[in-house]
Amino acid sequence: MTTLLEILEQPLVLALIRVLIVFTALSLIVAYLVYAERKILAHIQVRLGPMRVGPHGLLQPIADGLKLLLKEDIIPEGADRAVFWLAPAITVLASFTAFSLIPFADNFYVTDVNVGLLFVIAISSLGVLGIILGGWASNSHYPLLGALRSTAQLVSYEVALSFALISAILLAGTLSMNGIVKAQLQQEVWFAFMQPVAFFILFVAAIAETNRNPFDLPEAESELVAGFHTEYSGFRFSLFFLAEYAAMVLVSSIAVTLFLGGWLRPFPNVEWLGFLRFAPVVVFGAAGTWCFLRFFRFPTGREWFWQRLMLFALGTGAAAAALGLLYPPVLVASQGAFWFLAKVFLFLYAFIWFRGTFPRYRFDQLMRLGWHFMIPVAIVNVIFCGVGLVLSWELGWNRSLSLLLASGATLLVAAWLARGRS
Amino acid sequence: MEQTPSVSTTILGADEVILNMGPQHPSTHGVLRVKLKLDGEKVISSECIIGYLHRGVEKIGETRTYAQFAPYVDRTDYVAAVSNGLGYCEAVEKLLGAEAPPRARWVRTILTELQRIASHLLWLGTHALDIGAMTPVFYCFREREEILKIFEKYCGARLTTHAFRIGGLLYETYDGFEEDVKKFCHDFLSRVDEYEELLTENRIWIQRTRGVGILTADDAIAMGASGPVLRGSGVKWDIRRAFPYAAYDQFEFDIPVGENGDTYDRYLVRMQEMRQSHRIVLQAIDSIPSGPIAARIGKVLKPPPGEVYHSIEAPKGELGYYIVSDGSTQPYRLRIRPPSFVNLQVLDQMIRGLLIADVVAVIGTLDIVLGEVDR
Amino acid sequence: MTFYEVTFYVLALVALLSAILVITCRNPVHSAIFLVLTLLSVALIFLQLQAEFMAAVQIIVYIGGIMVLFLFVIMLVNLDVAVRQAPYNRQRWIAGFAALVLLAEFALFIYRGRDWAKLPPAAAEAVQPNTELIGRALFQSYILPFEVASLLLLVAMVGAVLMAKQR
Amino acid sequence: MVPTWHYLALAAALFTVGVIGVLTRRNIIIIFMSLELILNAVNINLIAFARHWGSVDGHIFAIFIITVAAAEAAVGLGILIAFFRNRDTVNADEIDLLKW
Repeated sequence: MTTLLEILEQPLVLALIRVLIVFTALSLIVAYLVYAERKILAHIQVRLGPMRVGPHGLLQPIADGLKLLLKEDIIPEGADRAVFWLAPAITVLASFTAFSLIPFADNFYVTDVNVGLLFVIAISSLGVLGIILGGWASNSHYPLLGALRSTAQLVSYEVALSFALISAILLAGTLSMNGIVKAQLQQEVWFAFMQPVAFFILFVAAIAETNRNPFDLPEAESELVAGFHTEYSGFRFSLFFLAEYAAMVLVSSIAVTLFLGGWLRPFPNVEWLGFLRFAPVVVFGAAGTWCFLRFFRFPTGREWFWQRLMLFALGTGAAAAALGLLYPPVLVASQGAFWFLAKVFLFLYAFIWFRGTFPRYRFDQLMRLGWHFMIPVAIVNVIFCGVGLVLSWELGWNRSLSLLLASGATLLVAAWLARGRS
Repeated sequence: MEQTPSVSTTILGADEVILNMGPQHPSTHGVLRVKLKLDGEKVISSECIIGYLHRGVEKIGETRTYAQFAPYVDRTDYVAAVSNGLGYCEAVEKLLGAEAPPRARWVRTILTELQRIASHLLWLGTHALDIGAMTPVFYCFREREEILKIFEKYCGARLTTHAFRIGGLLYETYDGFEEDVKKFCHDFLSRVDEYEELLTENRIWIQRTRGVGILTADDAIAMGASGPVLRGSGVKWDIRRAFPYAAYDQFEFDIPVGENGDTYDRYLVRMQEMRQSHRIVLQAIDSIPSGPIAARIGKVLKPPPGEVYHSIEAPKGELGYYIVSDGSTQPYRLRIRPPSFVNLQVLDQMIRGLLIADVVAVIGTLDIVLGEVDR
Repeated sequence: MTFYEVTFYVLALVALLSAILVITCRNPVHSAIFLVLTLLSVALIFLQLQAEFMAAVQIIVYIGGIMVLFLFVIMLVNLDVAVRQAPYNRQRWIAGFAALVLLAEFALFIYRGRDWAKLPPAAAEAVQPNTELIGRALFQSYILPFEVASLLLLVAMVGAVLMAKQR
Repeated sequence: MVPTWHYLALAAALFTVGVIGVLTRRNIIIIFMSLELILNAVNINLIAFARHWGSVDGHIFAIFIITVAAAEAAVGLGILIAFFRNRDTVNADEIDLLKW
């Protein structure tokens, strides 16, 4: 006689449950990431953004999703149907599967392999296949050109990205994602402070990897209309879209895990900053208060009834969450995921912010930046990082000092490489 | 449409490839079609195919009376309708031998300069959008909206204004006109600083525009370029200064010029021009003379037989009207010299040897309006 | 049969079937997709053999690198003509026969070695921690071959650039 | 536990499929892909033996084989592109001249 609890404790079932939770949460995060992007961009651009569906457009992602699902499915004449169908699936699969290796909290991850980071890189590199196949299967010139550009860009910046990751691995001494976070806890410092150059390279390469402005050439609508997914519509398009935003979350998660201490709270070893653990309470409390304030200031009347109701429900929910978080065990359990998501959101905000600020590189400029600047600097950084570590191991130098010296030397090389550029 | 050869040969560089850009391409600013001969992504030569928006405006002019034709000119360069109207009205006035009274000339100057700012704002927004900067277009439209509101209050229309009449103005300025303009001017300079903060020092913007689409001063003159395209190449030529019209001889303003004649210089020139327009408007708004707003020219316009050419400095360059009168109520021949049309012909020279992405930037920097190119 | 064993046979079947499809598809893009599938199954078989590092390397280098390169070249080279031509060459029957002889040889040798294969394999923990062991072996016992391999890659890179360069 | 000879059988089958591909197909690209199949079959063998004897030397060999495969693909495809540019074909049996 097996009880329900025993079934739930089977390793396979447990993994399945975690996969389900991660997948659902991720889908929701991605959907609302699109909403956040539209709202933040709108704010930057003195507009309102979505306001109609739900209070402040909160239901807009759901409406968009429904619309995309119900749209007519168009396959262009002469397209390779099977490949056309396969391509978005590959891309989505690649970007979602990689999340199974990300530690969201101390004890919450789908799996923790001893070569975790390598697998994340491996799985996310599969996404390129979807892009190139999608562009080819459309049987049209603009998508093919977009796909070729996209592939060239992704492959080039993957090199710089991987080299940036290597220096974090050197510091941590492990490839396990959770192990890297724990190494940062042990060494009492986020690796971003030990390896600022690598962090910067990772950040830039991550933007290029996700085809975001200023590296959004594959989708440069003023040149290539919409890049590799020009011919895609409806559900298939939404898959590409989903994959793109999931990839954004993924690279942010990798960067956070490797360089910003993953699920650790800021300064995890400083005792007197312990009050920071109440941050989730504050965030939810603030959200609840805002909802109630909006609720009272919302226009009354029949047509606003549902919107007001929703605001009220949201406010109540947030307030209840804040109160629930005051219960110590819940508070402790929520710490990891809260800080992880908060840091990831910081990254995502930067992505959106850049999109509102920068013009776009030209293709040759992008490639030159990648091959003539990013990759050499990344390689030099790895070399100097190794030198710094050896200095501290063999000669007993202060570890932070030698690493900072290494970063300084890298910066000198970078300045030499960047000379004479406008 | 030509059959475009397969992309594969494009990339392997076996042959030259012809690629059609437009007429529905999002960044050809309307219905321009550019036939590009490419080597890989590099442009070997190009050919502009125009006329998709041809409406026969000049021919229509021969079948309308002078006053009836005035609204038509608004529809050539439809983002700078006020300037078109000014050019046409002054040309007919010259033909009639009449002159608008000072108050009318002052108001015309103010509105035309506001229109120049509005046109440049639209150019800046779309140009930046073509190069991938998404935000400036919204900022620009915010200020352009203020200008269009002033137009709407003044004459009831925002885009195709038909603001002026032959011989002067139809409407007296509305109550609070001066306050509105001053309020706009008060904020405007800081707003221009805001745009420049986003773009002028931006490394990506500089990389995308500096050294791209170079036009030498000699070439610019030889090809008949005018306006910011000419001044960006370093030629200090402005019809407002060379042959003053309206009330321009009364105001102080500088003529900004570029040095290298590249896209970045033309950008800087237009930004400076907005500041100078602001300066002119500020001077004019404080000194609007009182008096009549229209000259007495009678209801039926019958200019004496003869011909006249009158040109003004429209936002995009020299906008000229050549009118031949046979003494009847309708022009015998009416010809518009559109700045966009003439400026467009330097495109081929500017984009040779550049990449496709640069073509988009260069089309943007020429600031063409297809309504004016095709008429 | 345990879950662990079932995965191997499923993966082996997938790898073999898609390998056959690789060499029978007319369209090279389809071949490439099936090759990706084969390589992916092989990577998972590596994983099942406790070779995590090799599995990751297989995916990164083969699928993320070599296959993307293949697809890139397929798209650069205009294959419309090639797809319509006969896919097999004149020697196909002789070649098929020779391959069958080869398969027979393999079968013979595996059959002969069946006693040896019955020896109990080493404990799964012997090759763990995988990455660390590989790293030590690669940078201590095999440092010279490793450096030679890097030289090979350099030469290959220069050669490829020279070959593909226009004129 | 899957017996080691099952891995060898799989490798042998993949190897044969690869050989058939190399010998019978006309398209050079597919011939290259078949070569990758052959190399992969060898890798399976190496890794299976490495597991069998509990040593990572097989992994090291597999790494070198992957290196060679990468180099081969890069050079081979480079030659292919050069060839296609000059002769406009990718058929192996049309490459029968020592010069062009």
